[in-house]
Amino acid sequence: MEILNELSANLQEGYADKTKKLTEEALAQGIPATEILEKGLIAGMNIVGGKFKKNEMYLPEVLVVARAMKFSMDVLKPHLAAARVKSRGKILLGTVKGDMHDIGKNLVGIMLQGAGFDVVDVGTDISMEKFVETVEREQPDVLGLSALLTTTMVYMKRVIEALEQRQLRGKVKVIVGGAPITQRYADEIKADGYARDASSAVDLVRSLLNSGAQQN
Amino acid sequence: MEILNELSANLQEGYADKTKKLTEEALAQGIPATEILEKGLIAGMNIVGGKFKKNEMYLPEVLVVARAMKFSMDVLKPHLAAARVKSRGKILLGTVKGDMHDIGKNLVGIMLQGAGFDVVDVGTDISMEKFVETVEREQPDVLGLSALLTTTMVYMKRVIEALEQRQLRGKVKVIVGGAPITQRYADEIKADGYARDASSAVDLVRSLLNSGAQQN
Amino acid sequence: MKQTFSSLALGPSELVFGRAKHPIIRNGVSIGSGSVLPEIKFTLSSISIEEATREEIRSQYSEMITDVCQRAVDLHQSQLVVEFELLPQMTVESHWGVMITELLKEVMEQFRSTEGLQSLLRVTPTDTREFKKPPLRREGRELEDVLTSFRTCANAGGDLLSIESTGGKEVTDQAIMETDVRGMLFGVGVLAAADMEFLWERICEIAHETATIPAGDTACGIANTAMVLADKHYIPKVFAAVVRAMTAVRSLIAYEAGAIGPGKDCGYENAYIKAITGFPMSMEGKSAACAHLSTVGNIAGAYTDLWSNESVQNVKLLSAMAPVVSMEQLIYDCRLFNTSLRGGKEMDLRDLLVDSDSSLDPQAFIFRPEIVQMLSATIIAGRSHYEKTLSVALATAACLDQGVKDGTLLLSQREQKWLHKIAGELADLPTEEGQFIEEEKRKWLGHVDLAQYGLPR
Amino acid sequence: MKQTFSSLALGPSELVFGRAKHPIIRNGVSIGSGSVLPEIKFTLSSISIEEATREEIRSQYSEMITDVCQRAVDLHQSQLVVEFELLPQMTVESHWGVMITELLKEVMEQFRSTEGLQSLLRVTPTDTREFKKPPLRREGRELEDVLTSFRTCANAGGDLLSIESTGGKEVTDQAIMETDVRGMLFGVGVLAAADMEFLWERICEIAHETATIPAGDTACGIANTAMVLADKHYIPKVFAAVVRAMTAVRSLIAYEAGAIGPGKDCGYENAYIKAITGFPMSMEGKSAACAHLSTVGNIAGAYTDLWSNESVQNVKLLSAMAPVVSMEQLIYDCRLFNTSLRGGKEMDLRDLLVDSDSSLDPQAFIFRPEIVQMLSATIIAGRSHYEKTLSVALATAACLDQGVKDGTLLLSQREQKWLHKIAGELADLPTEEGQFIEEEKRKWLGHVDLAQYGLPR
Ligand SMILES: [Zn+2]
Ligand SMILES: [Zn+2]
Ligand SMILES: [Zn+2]
Repeated sequence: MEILNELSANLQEGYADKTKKLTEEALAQGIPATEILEKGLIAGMNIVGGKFKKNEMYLPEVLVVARAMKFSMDVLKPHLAAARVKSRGKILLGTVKGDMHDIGKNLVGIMLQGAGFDVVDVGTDISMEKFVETVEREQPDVLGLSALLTTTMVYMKRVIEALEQRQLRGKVKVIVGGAPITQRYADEIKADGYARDASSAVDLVRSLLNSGAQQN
Repeated sequence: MEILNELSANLQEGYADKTKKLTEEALAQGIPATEILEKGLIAGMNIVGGKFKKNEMYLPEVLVVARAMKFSMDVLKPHLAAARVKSRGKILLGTVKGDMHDIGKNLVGIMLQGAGFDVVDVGTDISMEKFVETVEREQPDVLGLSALLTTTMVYMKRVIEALEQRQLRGKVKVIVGGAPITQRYADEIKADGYARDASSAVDLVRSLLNSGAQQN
Repeated sequence: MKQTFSSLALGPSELVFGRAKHPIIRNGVSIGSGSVLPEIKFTLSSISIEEATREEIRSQYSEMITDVCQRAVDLHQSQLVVEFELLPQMTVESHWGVMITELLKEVMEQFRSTEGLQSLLRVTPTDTREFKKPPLRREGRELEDVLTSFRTCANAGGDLLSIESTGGKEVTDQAIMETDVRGMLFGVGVLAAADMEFLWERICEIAHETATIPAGDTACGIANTAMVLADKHYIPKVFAAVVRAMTAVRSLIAYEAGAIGPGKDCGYENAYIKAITGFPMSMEGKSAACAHLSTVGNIAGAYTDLWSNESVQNVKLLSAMAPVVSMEQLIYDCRLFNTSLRGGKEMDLRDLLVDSDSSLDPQAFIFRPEIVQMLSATIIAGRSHYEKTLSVALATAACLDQGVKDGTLLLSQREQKWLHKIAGELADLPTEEGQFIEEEKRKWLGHVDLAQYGLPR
Repeated sequence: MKQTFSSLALGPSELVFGRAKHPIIRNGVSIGSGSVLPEIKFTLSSISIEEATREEIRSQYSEMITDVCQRAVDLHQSQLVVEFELLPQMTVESHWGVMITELLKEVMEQFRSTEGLQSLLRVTPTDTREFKKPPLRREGRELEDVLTSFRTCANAGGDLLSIESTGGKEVTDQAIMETDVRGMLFGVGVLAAADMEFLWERICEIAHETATIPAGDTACGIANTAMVLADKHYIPKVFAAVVRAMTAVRSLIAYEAGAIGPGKDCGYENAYIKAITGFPMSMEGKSAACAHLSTVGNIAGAYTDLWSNESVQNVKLLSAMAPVVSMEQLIYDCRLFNTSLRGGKEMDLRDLLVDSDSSLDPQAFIFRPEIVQMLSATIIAGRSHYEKTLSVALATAACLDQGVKDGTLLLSQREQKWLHKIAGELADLPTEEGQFIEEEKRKWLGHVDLAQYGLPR
C-alpha cells in the first residue's frame, strides 16, 4: 500500500511529525493497526537496523528514527490494544551484580525497541534475587544479562542457577553479552545465546523467539 | 659422613668416574646402600636441581651430573634390591594423541630421574587405550600427560575419563603440563596437579607422593 | 597546592616522549628525565571476588607480578611502573585493595633487592560513585569508599594515586550515543569539571598526608567510551575526536588541584596536558590493543613518558601468560624510544610515529605536534572550564576541517558531513556559561542531581 | 629450478625492511617492493578436531578470518598475507586442510571484492613425518601425507607454500639439551641439509604444477627450540645464537631448490637468507610475543618484508579476540616501517631497531647488519652444506667473542665461559665431512635411520 511505504520512508528519515501524521491517516483510511505496524513502522525499522548493522548508519541517526517510531506508536497503541495484538516479545535487560557498566546494555535495549520488542531495563548491579523477582513479575520472553568485568561475568551463571531453582528457567530464554563474554562461555553456563553487539542481539532475540519455544 | 659429602660434591661436579669409585668405596666401608643413595647421591642431585631451578646451572651441566649418577646407580642397584629398598616412586610420562612434541616431556623425565624417581616414557602420540594399558601394566604412582597444542590438550580429559572407567583413577595421580595448559585447566579436567616447567614437575611429584595418598 | 597554567610548558621542539619539564623521581625510578619506562597492568581472569576465592586471587596476582618482574629482569629492563587498577568490589571492601597492594609491593621490593629492579606502584581505585543512579558525587557511602580506598592503598604501599573518575557520565553516556554536542559540553565542561575540582582537592590531600604522588585522572569513561563506539562504527569518528580534545580541560583540573603526573595511561588527552603542564605522562597505544582497539596506536607514543598496555587478563597465550606477553612488548617499544633518545634521534622517531597515523583518522590527526600546540594554547587561553571546553571543541572542529581541505586528513564524505554538523552546532552555543546551564539543565533533570556538582537545582 | 648463490644479493646499505631484490607480486599483493605488509596467523582455541566439532571449528576459523580482515579494512590496511598453519591432524586428513583453506580463501576473496582488500594465503602443512620414531624421511605414509597436503591445499586456494620441516630433529633435540656442538653439526649440517634437498625438490615440483609460490622453510624445530630453551635459562644463549646461524645453511637449501620467498616468519635466520638471495622474507618480533618470547623483538624487524604475529589462539582479550589484537599490532608496526620508507628514513629506523636490541643478547647481536653481511658471506663461501655450517658456526662464535672484547655485546661471565667452550669444540671439528660422519654417526645409531637421509647406514 502506497501510504505504508510512505510511512516507512518517512520513518527511515526520522521525520517524526510526518510519520505520526501518516500513521493517523492510515488509520483513518481503515488500514488495520497491525498492518500499519508491520508493513509501515517495523518494515522501516528493519531497513534502518540493517543499515546500522552494515555500518551505513550511525547510532544517533537510528535514535532519531526510534524517536519518530515512538511518536507513531503512541497513536497506534490504543488501536493495537483494542485489536488484542500481542507484543512481539518482552525482553528484560540488566547488568549483573558488582558491575555498573550500562552503555552496552542500553544500546541493546534501544535496538530491541526499534525492532518492535517491549524492553524492560532493570539497571546495573542487579542481584540474582532481583533478577528472579523481576522475571516472576514481568514474565519476559527473554532475559538479557550484561557484564563488562572478568570478575562479574561469573555472576551470570548464578543468575541462571537461581532461575532454575525457582523453576523459571524453562519459561525464559537467557542471553548474555559484554566485553569478556564469548559463545563458549555462554554454552558453558547454559545460556540460550550470546550476542557480540547490539545488532546481533536483535537477530538473536528474533531467532530465539521464532524457534517456537515461546512460553507465554 | 665424610665420604658421602665427598660423593655428593663429586657428583655435583659431574665427575662420573670419581663418583662411581666413591660409591664403591662407601659400600666397601659398610655404609648401607640406602644411606649412600640418600645422603650421597640424592643429596647431591637435590642441590643440583635447586641450582637449576634458580637458573644457576644449565641443563647440559645437569645432564652430566645425571649421567654420573647413573654410573653410581649401576653400582648401587643390586645392593638396594638386596635390601628391598622401595623406589621413591614410579612416573609414567607420555604426550597425548595427535601431538608429537616431546622435548618438554623429555626434560621432565630427566629431572625426575635426577631426583631419584623411576621414569617410564611411553613416547608421543599416545592413545587413551595405550595409556590405560600401560598404567595397568606398569602401575606407576604418577602419570604425567603432556600436550603442546590447543587441539590435543582436550585429549587429556579423555585419558583421565578412561582411567576412571577402568577403575584406575584412584590408583594413580595424574599431572599435566605443556604450553597451553594452566592450573585452571588442570582443575577443570580433575587432574591432580599442573607443573609449568620441569623443575616444578619434580616439586609437584614430590608433594603428591608425600601427601600420603600413595597407592602401591 | 593550587596551580595555574598560563603558558605552555613545552614548545613544539620539546614535546617528545621520554622528556618532561618536571620529571618525577622516587625510589630510584625516574620518569620523564630522558627515557620511557613500561607501565604494566593486569587483571584477574574470570573469577568472582569472595572469601572462597581469596587464595586463588592472591595466587593469580602473585603469579602475575612475579612473572612480569622476572620478564623485565630477563630483558634487562631496570625500571618499571606497575599499575594496580582496583576492581569495584576491591574499592568498596577496602581490605581487598589493601591486600593486593601489599602483595604486589612485596614482590616488587623483593625484585628490587635481589635483582636491582626499581619499580613504582600506581594504585587506581574505581570510581564506585557510579553504582548509585543518579550518583551522589559529594557525599554518601560511595564517596567515602573511594576516598578510603585511596588512603588505605596509599598506606599499604602505593606510590602513585590515580583514578578514572566519572563526573558527568550521567549526561555524557547519552550525549555520546546521540552525538549531542550541547550535552557533551554540559557533561564535560560543566559537570565533569566541577566534579574534578571537588574530587582532586581531596585526592591531593590524601597524597599529601600519605607522602604519595597525586598522579592524575583520565576521561576514560567519556572520551574512551566515544572512541570505542566510534571504532564500532556506532558514532562518527570526528565526534570522538572533538570529545577527546574537550576532555583535556576536565583532566587538566587534576593538575590544577596539585597532581604532578605521571598522568594515567588511557587518557590520550594527556598529550595536551603534557604540553600545558610539562608533567610526565603515561600513554598507551598499539601494545595496549589487548585492552582497547584504537586508531592512535603509534601516535599515542609520540609524547609519552610511561608506555602502558592498559590492562590484560591473566590468560595463557601460546608463549606465556598474557601479562608477560604485554611486559615483553612494552619493553621492546621502550627500547626503541630510548635508543632514539640516546642517539639524539628522538624527534625523527616522534615524527615517524606521528606521520604513520595522523592522516588516517581524525582521532589521530588531533595529536599532530603543531595541533597539540595549538589546541593546548586554546585551552589555557580560556577563562573558565566552560569557555576552555567550548573553545577547544571549536578549534578541534576547525583544524579537522582544515586538515580535510589541506589533504592532510583523509575523511569519508559521511564523516565530513558530520564534521560540518558538529561545527555548526558548536558555533551556535552561548559563550556565557550561566545562560548555557540554564538552557541545558532542563533536559537532564531526571538523569543528574545538580546539587551533587555544586550547582543550583 | 636449481639456483646457486655465489655472491650476496644485498649489500649493507641495501639490507633493510620492505625492500627485496626480487619482490613477489601476485594477485595485487606486492611483497618486498618498498613496503612491509602484515602476515597474520591464528589457531583454534582449545578444541578437539573430529566430525563432532567440525561446525564449531568452521565457525571459529570463519570468525577469525572475517574479524581480522575487517580490522585491516578499518585501519586502512590495503594488502595483507594470511597464513594457515595446518594442525597435524589437518595434514594427515587432508580434507580438513582443504576445507579450512577454502573457507579462508572465500572470506579473503569476499573482502577483496567488497572492500578492495588484497590478500594472499600461505598454507603450511605440518611435517607429520615426526610422528614415527625414528621418522621415515624419504618414504612411507607420513611423507605422502605431507606432500598430499601441499598439493590439495595449493589446489584449494593456497598462494604460498611453506613448511617447518623437521629433518635432523631426531638428533638436534638431544644435542640442544646437551649443548652438543658436534651433534648440532651432524643434525643441521648433515641430516637437515640432506632432508631439505630431498623435500624441497618435491615441494617446488608441487608449486610448479599448481601454479603456486614455493615460499620457504624455517628451522623452527631446531633454532627456535634452542631459543626457547635458552630463554627459560636451560641452555646458554651463546649456544642458541650459534645454532641460529648454523640453521641458515639448512634453510637456504629451500631457495637453492627453487623457493623464492617470502620466507616463513619464525625463521630468524631469514636475515642471512635475504642478504644472500635477495628474496623477500617474513619475520616476527615483539608483536609475535603471543607465540614466542624472544630477545630479538625489535631487531627481527630490521630486514623484514612481511611482519608476522607467528600465531595466536582464538581467545577473548578485554578489547577483542586475540587474532584481531594481533592484526592491529602488526598494522601499526607496518605503518611505522612504511612511513620511514616513504620518507627515506628507513635506514635510520633500521639502525634504531638494531641498536635497541643488539648489545643485550648474543641472539640479537648476530643480526647486526655488518654481522649479517659477514656471516652471509661466510656461508656462501663454503663448498658444501657441511662446510658452510661449520664455518658459519665458527664465525659466529668469533664475532660474539669480538663483541665482548669491543664492549658492544654484554655477556655474563657464565655465558662467556660457555662461548669459549663452544668455540674450542668447534675448532676441533674435522673440516672433512666424510670423516666427521664416520666419527659421529655411531653416537646416533639408535635415534636416526641414516638411510632416510640418503646416507649409508
Ligand atoms: Zn581507562
Ligand atoms: Zn585503565
Ligand atoms: Zn615456527
